[in-house]
Amino acid sequence: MSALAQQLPAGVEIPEIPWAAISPELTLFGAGILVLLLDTAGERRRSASAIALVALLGIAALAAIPGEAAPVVVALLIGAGVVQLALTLWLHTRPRLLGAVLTVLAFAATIGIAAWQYQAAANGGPVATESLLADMVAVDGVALFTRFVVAGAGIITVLLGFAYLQDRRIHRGEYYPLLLLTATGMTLLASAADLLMVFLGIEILSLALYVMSGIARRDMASQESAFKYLLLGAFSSAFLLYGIALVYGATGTTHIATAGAELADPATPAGLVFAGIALMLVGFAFKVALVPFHMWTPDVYQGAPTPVTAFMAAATKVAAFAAFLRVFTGGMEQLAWIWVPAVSVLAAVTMIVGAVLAVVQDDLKRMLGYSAVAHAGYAAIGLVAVSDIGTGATLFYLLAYAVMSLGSFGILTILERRQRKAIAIADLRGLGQRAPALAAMFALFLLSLAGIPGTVGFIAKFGIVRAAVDAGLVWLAVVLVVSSVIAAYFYIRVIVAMFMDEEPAHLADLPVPPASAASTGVSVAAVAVIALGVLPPAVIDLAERAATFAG
Amino acid sequence: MSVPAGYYLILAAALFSIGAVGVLIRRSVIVMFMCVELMLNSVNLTLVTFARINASLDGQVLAFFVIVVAAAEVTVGLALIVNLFRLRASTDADQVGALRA
Amino acid sequence: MTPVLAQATEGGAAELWTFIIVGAVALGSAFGLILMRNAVHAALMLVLNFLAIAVLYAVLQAQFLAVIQLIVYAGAIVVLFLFVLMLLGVSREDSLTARVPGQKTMASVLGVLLFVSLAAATAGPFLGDASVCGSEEALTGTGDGVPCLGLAAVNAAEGNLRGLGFLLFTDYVWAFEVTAVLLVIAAIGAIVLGRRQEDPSELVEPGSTVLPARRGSGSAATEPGAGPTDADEGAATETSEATPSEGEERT
Amino acid sequence: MTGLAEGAAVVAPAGSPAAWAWLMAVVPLVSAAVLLLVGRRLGRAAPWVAILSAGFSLTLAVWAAVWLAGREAAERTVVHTVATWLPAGELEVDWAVLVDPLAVAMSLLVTGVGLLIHVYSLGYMEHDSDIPRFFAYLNLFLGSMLVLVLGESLLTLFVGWELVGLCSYLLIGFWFDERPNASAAKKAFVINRVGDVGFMIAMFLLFGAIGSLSLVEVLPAAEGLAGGTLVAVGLLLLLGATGKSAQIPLFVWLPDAMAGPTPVSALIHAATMVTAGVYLIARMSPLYVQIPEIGLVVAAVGAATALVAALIAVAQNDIKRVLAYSTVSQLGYMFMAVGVGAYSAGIFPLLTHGFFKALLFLAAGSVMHAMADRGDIREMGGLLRDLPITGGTAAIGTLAIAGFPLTAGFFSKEEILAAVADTAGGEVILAIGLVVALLTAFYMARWFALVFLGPRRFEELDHPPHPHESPLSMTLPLVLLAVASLGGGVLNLDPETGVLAGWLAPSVVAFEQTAAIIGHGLLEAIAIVLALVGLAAGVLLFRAGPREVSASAAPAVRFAQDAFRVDELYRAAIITPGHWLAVGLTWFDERGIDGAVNGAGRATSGLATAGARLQTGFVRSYALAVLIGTVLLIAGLVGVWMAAGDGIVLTGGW
Repeated sequence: MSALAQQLPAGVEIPEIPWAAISPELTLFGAGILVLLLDTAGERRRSASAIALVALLGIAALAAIPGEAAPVVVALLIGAGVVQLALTLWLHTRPRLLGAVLTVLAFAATIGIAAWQYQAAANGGPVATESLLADMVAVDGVALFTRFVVAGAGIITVLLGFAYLQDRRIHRGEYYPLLLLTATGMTLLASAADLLMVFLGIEILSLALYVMSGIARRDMASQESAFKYLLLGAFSSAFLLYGIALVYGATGTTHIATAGAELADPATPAGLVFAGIALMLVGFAFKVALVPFHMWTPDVYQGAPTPVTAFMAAATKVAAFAAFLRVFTGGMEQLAWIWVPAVSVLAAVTMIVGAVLAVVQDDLKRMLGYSAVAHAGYAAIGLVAVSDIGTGATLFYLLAYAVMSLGSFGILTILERRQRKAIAIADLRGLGQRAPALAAMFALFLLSLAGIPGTVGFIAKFGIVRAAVDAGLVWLAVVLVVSSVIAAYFYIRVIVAMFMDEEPAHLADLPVPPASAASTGVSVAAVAVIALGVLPPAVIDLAERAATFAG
Repeated sequence: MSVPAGYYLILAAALFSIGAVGVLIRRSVIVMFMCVELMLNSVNLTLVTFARINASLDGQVLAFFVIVVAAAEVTVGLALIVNLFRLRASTDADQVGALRA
Repeated sequence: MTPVLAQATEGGAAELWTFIIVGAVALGSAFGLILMRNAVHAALMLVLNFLAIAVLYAVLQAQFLAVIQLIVYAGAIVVLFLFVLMLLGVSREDSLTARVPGQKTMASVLGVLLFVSLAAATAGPFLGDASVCGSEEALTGTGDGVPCLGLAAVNAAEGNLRGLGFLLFTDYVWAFEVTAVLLVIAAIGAIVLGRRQEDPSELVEPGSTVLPARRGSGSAATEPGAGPTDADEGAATETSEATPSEGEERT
Repeated sequence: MTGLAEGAAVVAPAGSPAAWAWLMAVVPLVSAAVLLLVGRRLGRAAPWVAILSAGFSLTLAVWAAVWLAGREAAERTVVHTVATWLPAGELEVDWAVLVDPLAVAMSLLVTGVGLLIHVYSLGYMEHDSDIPRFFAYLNLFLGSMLVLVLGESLLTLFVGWELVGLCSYLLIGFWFDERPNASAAKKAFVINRVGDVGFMIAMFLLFGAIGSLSLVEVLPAAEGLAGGTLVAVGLLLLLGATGKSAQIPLFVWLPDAMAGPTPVSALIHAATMVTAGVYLIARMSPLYVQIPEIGLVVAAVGAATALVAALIAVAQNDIKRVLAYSTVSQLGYMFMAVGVGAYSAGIFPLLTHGFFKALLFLAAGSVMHAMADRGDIREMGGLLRDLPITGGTAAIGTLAIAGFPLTAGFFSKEEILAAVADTAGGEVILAIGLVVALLTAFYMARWFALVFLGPRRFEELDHPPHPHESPLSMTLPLVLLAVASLGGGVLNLDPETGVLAGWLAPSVVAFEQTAAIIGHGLLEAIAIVLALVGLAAGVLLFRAGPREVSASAAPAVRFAQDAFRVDELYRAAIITPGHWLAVGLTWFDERGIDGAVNGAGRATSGLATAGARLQTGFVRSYALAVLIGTVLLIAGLVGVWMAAGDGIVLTGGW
């Protein structure tokens, strides 16, 4: 190492690798590769697993050299390796189950690490911020909070998908690695301190999601959704990239905080500033689905396999918003006067259009897709508030939305298994009689999405409204309220179908959905909806303290 | 007489706009993808120009990453198109429109 | 690198002529790309465009990128495009008429608007003689027409390649590592979507249960041995593609 | 001014009923959850769980009332914080209860009537297949209503506000085998949400202006608010109140809500939930006292509603719809009272109306029970003989609502009229009030005569029912409510010195009355005469049975029968355009980008284009939208920059 350093020209420094800070990404990525390897190893899974264990030991030996936390890291790695070997020995004839279990463990480990970092970073106050790895990685509240949500959503997604994928004969070995890799992309995006990392994060998470949307190769709907998502995603990321290029041109850097400060300098050419902001906005607005960049959302949500849709709705949104927040609220705070009006208008239009269009949908996934559009508009209000309160409100909103959407899409996976087709509102008639628990939970999620008090949806909306009022954006709060009244109509429509319509004969013949892993996942979401709705202080506190950006 | 940097930027903007228009007017999904590649390339040209303007190599590094991303995107995109073609026997974007209200 | 290009990088009249010729080629090939009806021709136009851009890279003191552009884009990506075109056998004439009339007009108008705004925004500050390469002095107007070196000094110090290398493995090391994820995904994606035949035994867990389609139709679990076929894959969503070519003939 | 208006709240002493008041709401909520989860396993015990929890709440409410009565008037505003709900920087919202005279009065009504209706349902729902769910909803409602009444912050109040709407929706749709119920339920929910918008926005405005949502902080601060904010908040709260209390323009849901089970109509749509709007305005009295002109708007809304609903009620033939419109009309009366700032005069009929309207509904339920669920009063008649208890108590209810001297309704109505008479500018409202008094007596007498007097018309039906008196569980509540309807007047025999007025004094701020349009004694006499005339006319005209409508009056009667066609009006004015807006937007969103493009060419391309436009879901259209958005965004940012003027210095080539 020192020999290498001597060859470096003056002024070139090799950055220190902060293993602890990037360990969630490493965990997810490593688990992804491991699951992929174990799957492709075929009959030789046991030996492959043993090799992986040896490799882990090697890495552990490497990690043992530097740093104070080395013993912890080494112990964790060795422990993980042993667990993985034991699992392989036990489950080597059931590769999908092995993959699913390892995936859940990896997500759980990510939550654990994030909680540990959170603990280390915050002792009751705001989460401390760090900019690491040559200012590429931001370890701050927004990043840590996003890791929680993404990993939690990952666990529930695995639960939702197992039986569903099995039924549709699309339970492919690559599914779990892709899930882990897209989650890697999300955590990377959320902790990006540099516009380049933002771009790479978006690309990683999107690329994996494109493939996951199209994982049902024989299903035209799935292929179509993947195709639309990919083409439009590539199209919009070209705009984002152009915006990044202009920011680089104007400031000579892509580091978010530095570039943000430079952009606000009056000496910076105005044209570059405006075009750069506008083009980056296009990229982010596309990812979080603000009107008029939302059009892919209903199609992709409808066509993709439902567990994938659930993950997309829950996790992608939070990761994309985390980056959105970091770049705009965090980095370009001083330029708020330029972009706040634009984003406010986008948010307002999004809220109304999303809610209005959802009213006329019959396919439930499509309806929830439009509803996702409306919710993106709500969450964006916290962004334009440009304050810690607003950031906290958006983060909490995204957590709430993740729970609600995982729950409602989870119900749809269960119903789709039962009926073996896409679910329209008419297919829900009489469900309240046939499967009361399921219908009650679905009603709960829908009421929460509608923002009825007692559920997390209400608390989240209230936080947003409070941020808006605080920032003097009362008109946005009013639009939000109007939009949620329109939205109540279509959510209620579903509930009416479930509880107040007679069950048609062809539905009565179907079997009652059995309890499965998916029901567990949905129940967890349901409990969270109530618990966070009635006594949310701890989590709100978490979100508010997470409203910090690494400079 | 040498060339003001702005000329390169104008050329890049032109290529970007042409690419964007191409995505909108072509029906063959493969050509649409090519147009997206053109857009990415024009961004690269912008980055490289700015690298010279700012007298720093960072722009070139960024362009390098963009090339990697573009390659990865093309791989997945073409695999998807091949599979789509197997289902539909067509590469016409206007024939992929079953998902709608 | 040809002597012409090497000279061009020094600035001066050679650079102007290079820019005019190569720029014209780039523009022309770009228009060709979006207007050629034959997809293979379009791909060839794309190669031409990439070559032109590679030349411009060289002029802009990005020698390494120029080479990469040739190898990766012209050499690999476009070949991939052509390969797929040949594989699918769709080299026949492609219609430019949209399903929906007006798309072309609208697209063109928007394209012009986009170009005007982008060009004005980006090029504005860099058009004067002083901003030949937009150095710090040129931007602030202090360095009255001083011949600008741009990256020359940087490239001279370490060489373009070495300089990039140092950057990649120091400041950008994390980004560089992260591209690994991207490439892995690309590989998986190509395999998942491109693989022709599934091995049926891989698809369903032994001993797992599958819901019967109707309550009345026999026992709840299918026998583990009953090999599910690939054809079943789409069964769950058959309805969504019930009438695949509805209205396709109307164009 | 004392009490809440000055923010003089004291913390509840440990062990006092105020410190336990939160259980009043929580126990029924928990019981509801238990019934929903394991109700079916409880079997016949399930209703008793619900009844016991309602009884518990009533006991607690009585204890709280007694305890509060024993304290100094200035110390009767007690707050108890249970837990932190939203810890959010400078705004902290707690789960806290506010125990003050107004809240206690309301909770006595809610728990008292609630308990009686629980008991009544025991008999009424006997044969239903899903009793536990019904009682769970009833308990849920009771708990939510208490959250509304006891909530210490506007947000808690709003939680209750929304939850009672939800319960109402669940209970209206309880019998969902019939389509009208489902659509009535949906209507109730959506219209209530419209009203809630007003509430929510008012809440934001108050929060924005005062920085708190706690009633103890908001109400005293109302004095310092800017005039514009005050007016906006006042009107928005009024909108919220009209939604919940079924006033113009949002009253259309209530008559349809009668599709639900009768005990529900009695509990929710007559006695308790619909009074939430009145309660809200009374609760916010320190705010309305600043803006008497808005108060007059409230009164005008109430008067208009009272008149319209009374006219409609005259022409209705369904046993419950008559009562429903009568409820709307009576609520209008209460709005008149709170509008002119006579809060005790507003709360008083709220209580008495709770008694006699619950009584009338339960009696109607008892009649329907006996008539095998028939509801057309033209097919009834002479039922007094078969249902003596029901008929007798219904007679008391009818007299009370008509304002027959010395009944509870008499005193409450007199107070309202007197209060209006003392208000400057109240002449028209007063006149309407008198007309409504006449109409009320008339349509209630008609209702009673058609149901209980005259020939037994139902014997000529195809399958004549065999009426018999209802079981004790149903008649007992009737008798108790009848006693309350007769004697409820003692609560406030005199508007100034009555028990209720004194009791409520710490909670509400009355307007200063400035005018005297007419002497109180004369007014009283006129009202009595009107009531008697109305009653007599109703009974005499309809004792023999339903009357043929003369040809000249037929259109007017039909118009009234159709509830002035307000539903149709709304459909034409709001729902249909809204639907088309949605359809149009969808069209624009999914195919219209193309459609808008070729709007000009559409005329020529004709059908072919129309067909092509239906081919949607094209990725290229979506890309087009992205591009349009991009260009607009750039233009918009430049616009912002232009608008900002010299916010940024131009450099370079610009």
